[in-house]
Amino acid sequence: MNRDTFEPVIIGFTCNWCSYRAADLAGTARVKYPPNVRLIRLMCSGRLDPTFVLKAIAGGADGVLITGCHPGECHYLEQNYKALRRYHLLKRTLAQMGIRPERVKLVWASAAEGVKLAEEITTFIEEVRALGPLDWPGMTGESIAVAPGFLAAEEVGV
Amino acid sequence: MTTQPVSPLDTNPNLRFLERVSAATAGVARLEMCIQCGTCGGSCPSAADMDHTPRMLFAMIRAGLREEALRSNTPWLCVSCYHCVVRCPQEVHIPDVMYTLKSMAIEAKLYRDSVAPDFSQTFVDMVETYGRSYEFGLATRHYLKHYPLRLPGMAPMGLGMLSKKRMDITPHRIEGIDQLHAILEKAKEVEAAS
Amino acid sequence: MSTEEPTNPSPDQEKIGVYVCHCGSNIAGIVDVQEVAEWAGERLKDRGVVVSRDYKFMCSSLGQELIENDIKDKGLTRVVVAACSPHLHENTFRTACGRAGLNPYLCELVSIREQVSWVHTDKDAATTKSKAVVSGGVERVIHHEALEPLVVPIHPATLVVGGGIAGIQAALEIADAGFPVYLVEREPSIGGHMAQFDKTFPTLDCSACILTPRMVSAGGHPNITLLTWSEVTRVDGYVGNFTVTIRKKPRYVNTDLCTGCGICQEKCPKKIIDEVYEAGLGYRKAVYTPFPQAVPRYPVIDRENCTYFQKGTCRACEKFCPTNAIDFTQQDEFVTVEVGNIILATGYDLFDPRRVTQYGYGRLANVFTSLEFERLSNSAGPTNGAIVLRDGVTTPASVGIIHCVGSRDRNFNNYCSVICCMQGLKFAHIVKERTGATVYNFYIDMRTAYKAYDEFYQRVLEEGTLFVRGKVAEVTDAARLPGEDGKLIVQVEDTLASVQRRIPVDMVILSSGLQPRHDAKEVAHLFGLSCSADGWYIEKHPKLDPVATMTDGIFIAGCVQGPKDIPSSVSQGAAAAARVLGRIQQKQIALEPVRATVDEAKCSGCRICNNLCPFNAILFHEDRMVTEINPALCQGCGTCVAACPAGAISGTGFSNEQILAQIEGLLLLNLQPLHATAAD
Amino acid sequence: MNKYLYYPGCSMESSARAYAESLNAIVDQMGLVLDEIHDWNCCGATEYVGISLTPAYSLITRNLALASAQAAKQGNGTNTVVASCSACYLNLAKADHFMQERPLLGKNVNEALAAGGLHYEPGTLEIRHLLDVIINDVGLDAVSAAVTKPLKGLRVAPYLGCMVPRPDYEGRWSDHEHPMELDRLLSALGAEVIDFPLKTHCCGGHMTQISPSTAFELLGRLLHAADQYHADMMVTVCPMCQMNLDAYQNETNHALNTHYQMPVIFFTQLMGLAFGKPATELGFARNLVDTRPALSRIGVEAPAPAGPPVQPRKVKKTGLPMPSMPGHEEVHE
Repeated sequence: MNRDTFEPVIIGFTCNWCSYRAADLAGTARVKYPPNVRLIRLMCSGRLDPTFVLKAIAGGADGVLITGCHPGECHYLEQNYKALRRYHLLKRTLAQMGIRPERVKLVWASAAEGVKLAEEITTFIEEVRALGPLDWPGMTGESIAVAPGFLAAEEVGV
Repeated sequence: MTTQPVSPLDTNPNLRFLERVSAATAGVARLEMCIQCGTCGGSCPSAADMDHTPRMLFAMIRAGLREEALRSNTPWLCVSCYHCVVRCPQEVHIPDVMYTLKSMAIEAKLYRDSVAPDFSQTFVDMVETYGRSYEFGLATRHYLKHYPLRLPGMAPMGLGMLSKKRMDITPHRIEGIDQLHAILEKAKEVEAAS
Repeated sequence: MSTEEPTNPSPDQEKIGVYVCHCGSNIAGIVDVQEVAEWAGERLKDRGVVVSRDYKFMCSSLGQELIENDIKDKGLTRVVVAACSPHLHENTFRTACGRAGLNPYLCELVSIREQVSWVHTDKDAATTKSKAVVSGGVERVIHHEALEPLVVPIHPATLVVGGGIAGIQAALEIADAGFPVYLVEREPSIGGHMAQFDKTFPTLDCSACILTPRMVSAGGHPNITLLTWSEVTRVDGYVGNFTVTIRKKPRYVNTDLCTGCGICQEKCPKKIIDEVYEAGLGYRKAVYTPFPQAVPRYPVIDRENCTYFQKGTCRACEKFCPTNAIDFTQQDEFVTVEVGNIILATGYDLFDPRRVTQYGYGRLANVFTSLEFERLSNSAGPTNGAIVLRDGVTTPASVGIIHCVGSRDRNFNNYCSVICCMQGLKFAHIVKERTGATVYNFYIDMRTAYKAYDEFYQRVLEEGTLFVRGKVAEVTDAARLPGEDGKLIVQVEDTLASVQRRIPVDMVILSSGLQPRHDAKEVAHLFGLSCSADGWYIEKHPKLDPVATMTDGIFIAGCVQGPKDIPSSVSQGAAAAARVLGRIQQKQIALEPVRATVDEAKCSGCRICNNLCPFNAILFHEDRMVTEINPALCQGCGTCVAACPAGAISGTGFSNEQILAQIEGLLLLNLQPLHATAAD
Repeated sequence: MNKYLYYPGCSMESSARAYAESLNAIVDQMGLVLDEIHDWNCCGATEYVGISLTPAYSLITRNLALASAQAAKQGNGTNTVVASCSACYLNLAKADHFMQERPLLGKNVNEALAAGGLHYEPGTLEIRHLLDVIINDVGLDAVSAAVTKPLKGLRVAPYLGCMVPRPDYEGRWSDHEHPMELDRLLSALGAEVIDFPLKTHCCGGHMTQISPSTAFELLGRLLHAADQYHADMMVTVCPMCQMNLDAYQNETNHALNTHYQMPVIFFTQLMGLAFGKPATELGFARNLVDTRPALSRIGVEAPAPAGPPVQPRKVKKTGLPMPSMPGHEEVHE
């Protein structure tokens, strides 16, 4: 794909209590950001199963943005810390799979930070644009089927 | 927050002047954010001698009164004390806008009193020639031109400054003067282009 | 089942209806809604879409009928609405489905307004993204299950935090309706800021005269448990069933014995500046009730300043107490209460004008804050209502009142504090009335928008108060012109005369802005709420739901939600009470059935999930070596679902199937070939 | 041992020689190593910016480019430029700040610098004023420790002028209107510091040259206030302020029909005295307004002033309590 015309596709996971509302706020405040991101609502960043990220990447997303409440502000008390923990594991796994870990990014955004979220989205899109398209021949949904168990197993130790 | 670009469809000349001033100002002027509260006019130490308070000047700029704004002595009386900047509730870069208006007035030859522009120009000439300011040359040239009658009164002070070695008769020229010239020439090109 | 690909039901299994909303021009202005609808009908046919429409306002009754009829006529089994945020209208469309006999949870609302049309400018890109969003919704909805809401009982008791006028109003409304209320106040007495005021605008009725009766009835109300000198330390549970822990700070006064006679306060040798009630302008003792009409009337001993606590000797209060009510041995006491709803009315702090150094507060003796002036002009205040300079005797001959101190100023707070204009007018009137002094009001804009407010402005104009339109630049004691010596000089541009003026006055009053409480953030977190960037608590909807919050069962009233005057605070207190009463009357509430459940057959008993739940909803059966989740405690965050290596835990409403399918849809993997042209 | 890149500015070698000399006299005791930027040029004062933007900022930035190159070459472990002159300090700080705030300016300036084989990456240098360095790096304890001859009995009016505490992009100063840094330093020297209300008000800047009446009015305000407070001298950090207040004091007196004889000196001169340096090494002879009467007071009890100094801020203890002001305890009233 031509780098100049390359428009990255980003899948974004949002927390129902903070970042999804931040996205709503960005909307009501008419803050602008590039259309490359497509958001999915979870109840909590803690709900983020690493499979989701791998699925998105396998499915052709060039980057994945994970958003959640600021540390200490989780609607479910502390689940965003678990998300943080998985995030680090996930980046390692991606590296092992030969994917630039920078393609996955975790940012915190409270329900009041519509502008911040919009800025973060814009920055990330540019970062991924710079990385270029992720074309990874042979990478299919099935080939990552083992990942979550192995991740979770590591998690016990953490 | 930057100045919102005016749509090419918009033929309103007022906005255009506001936009030009903002564009020609160092940093982000935020002129369009002025709420006309008068904090600047209230803070300004030389407001008494100004044709218009800074606030009023900004209103004029918004109204597109280009000539009136550039003819105003207000920018020339700005003493760069920055009281208005730190107090402005809208963080308008007031003194920098004043600098912009001065340069625009000089360019358009719209200033009424030549003392200030001449002083600036003389100062700059000295700097461009030597790379350092040259107070003796500056003072003599400036006073001869604009305050010949003030000279006698100034003499004791001038002599005092000389005798106390607070003013040199000969200028000090920097080594890299050619380099400086090259830089300034280029800078003027760039400025003209933008 | 995170290890499996979503099984795509064959089209004939599901009949899906897609509805794309124009929202007037809000969406249609940027997104080609018609094309999106047509595209969905065409390209998603083989995914089960049997009907796809666009309509001006889907949320209108006609829009809803459209869906209902299709469900009935076309036998839809799933519905996808592409419109605004689910936080706004999810319920609307679920209810519509319900009316037509379709399980409400088989409806999916995807946002193409907040997340597309309002944030993007490129029409083609926005349209393309909308297609992807719809496609994601379609794939997701296929995996929705018919659910029944979790019905939980609503505990009839209510917790009101904050004993200012808003909290008192809310408490009284609920208590009068016959339901129990716990009213928690941090200070020794309820009353809040209103108890400090002298007069209230625009009617000028005496603040105490209208407030104290309310305080008394709140204090004596059989349904109100008053917990003053107390703070909430812990909140557990959820709407209908909160468990709240409250710390009762030791009063060192046995309230069963104390008669509130006040002898202890007379005898206490320790005098300190009262920074709270007297706004630093008056004194109180180490044992004190903030003011004579305090409710409850029992004093408290302020440990930090009590000679006995600091030096180990004194005990004067104890000696002289006729009923032996003084008890130095009291400790923190923690009480736990069960409530169904919570109302937060924690109020505001005054902006500290020391930060605006050019106004000289703290350096220049005769610069006063608005609260200081309230105390100064209050007949029960430190000067018995005499308006005098800091020397305590001199009556000012001229007074300058400065508006917008710390408000509408990017150096401090961007917002307008709402009350300052009217407060400034009120001060002007009081000063004129009591001293006949010349009064100047320095304002940027006069904001008197409320019933009888502008009339009051007119009245103050008639009384001869002078108005200068200009934000004051500085207040200084550096005299340089005749008549300035020994005065405070207010330097300002009179923007209407376009001239800089120096106006010498004897007294300056700073109409300080309102700020969120210093600990607003911590308190918000304690109750699971979020604050705006300014620090005010965010209401559920700024217009249509101003006293509810995003957290079900928790309401806000008064200045905690934003600067407001007394009438508005009272209205909000009553409004919050009405919302709570409505809830209590329903006796029960239906909760989102978003819960985690364990498929015991799949559970390997690895216990990875066991330590992940902050709500202790996960229990492990040693005997059967399986994990079970208690739906009553589960809050549905899904962390355990994501962690389960066996995929034995599934989260209703947000199952792996649903989310993986949505990802497929968003990436348009569900489309048969040629999808390159469809949306890339 | 604190090492810095040093930008003296033109006045230090002419009108403000006293500043340069007194600074030289104390650097060692302060443990300051000032590595002068080689072949620095004038910052353009407030004149060039009023004529043409890009040239003005290029002129300023040449110094920053030289400084960063010098730092890189010597690898002398500092990226801090210290300026002693207020206008220079502000101009350098401004260039660095605006080149970041307005990338276009940065681009244009570097385009010009390239013509001289130079480049400056905005944000790479830290630009600070001498007083800031003395207060925050050297520290008041070190200063007090070096004091051998406390300035007891000398009533000084601390005068910062405008361009040090404002606009203060980096938030280095305690306040824009009433910063306490200079007050604290002078107290540490043992002087009696007046809570000078016009501490950061304007001296008129170049108005002495282009609109004398305006300048005299502003100078008059400062002298009047200092006189009202019975200051023995005004102490400044700014060559321009010192020049205007000292050299134009006579003209001001003529213009306003006043008779002020207010010595105006640099804070470094007082530091020198307090550190026991002979006045002759500290450039006192260069003042146009005679400093001897004031200096004669040091060490001796000052005779009671004609009238009590105006102290508008005294509050009767019997009156209503004053709000407490953190951090202002050490100020005399």
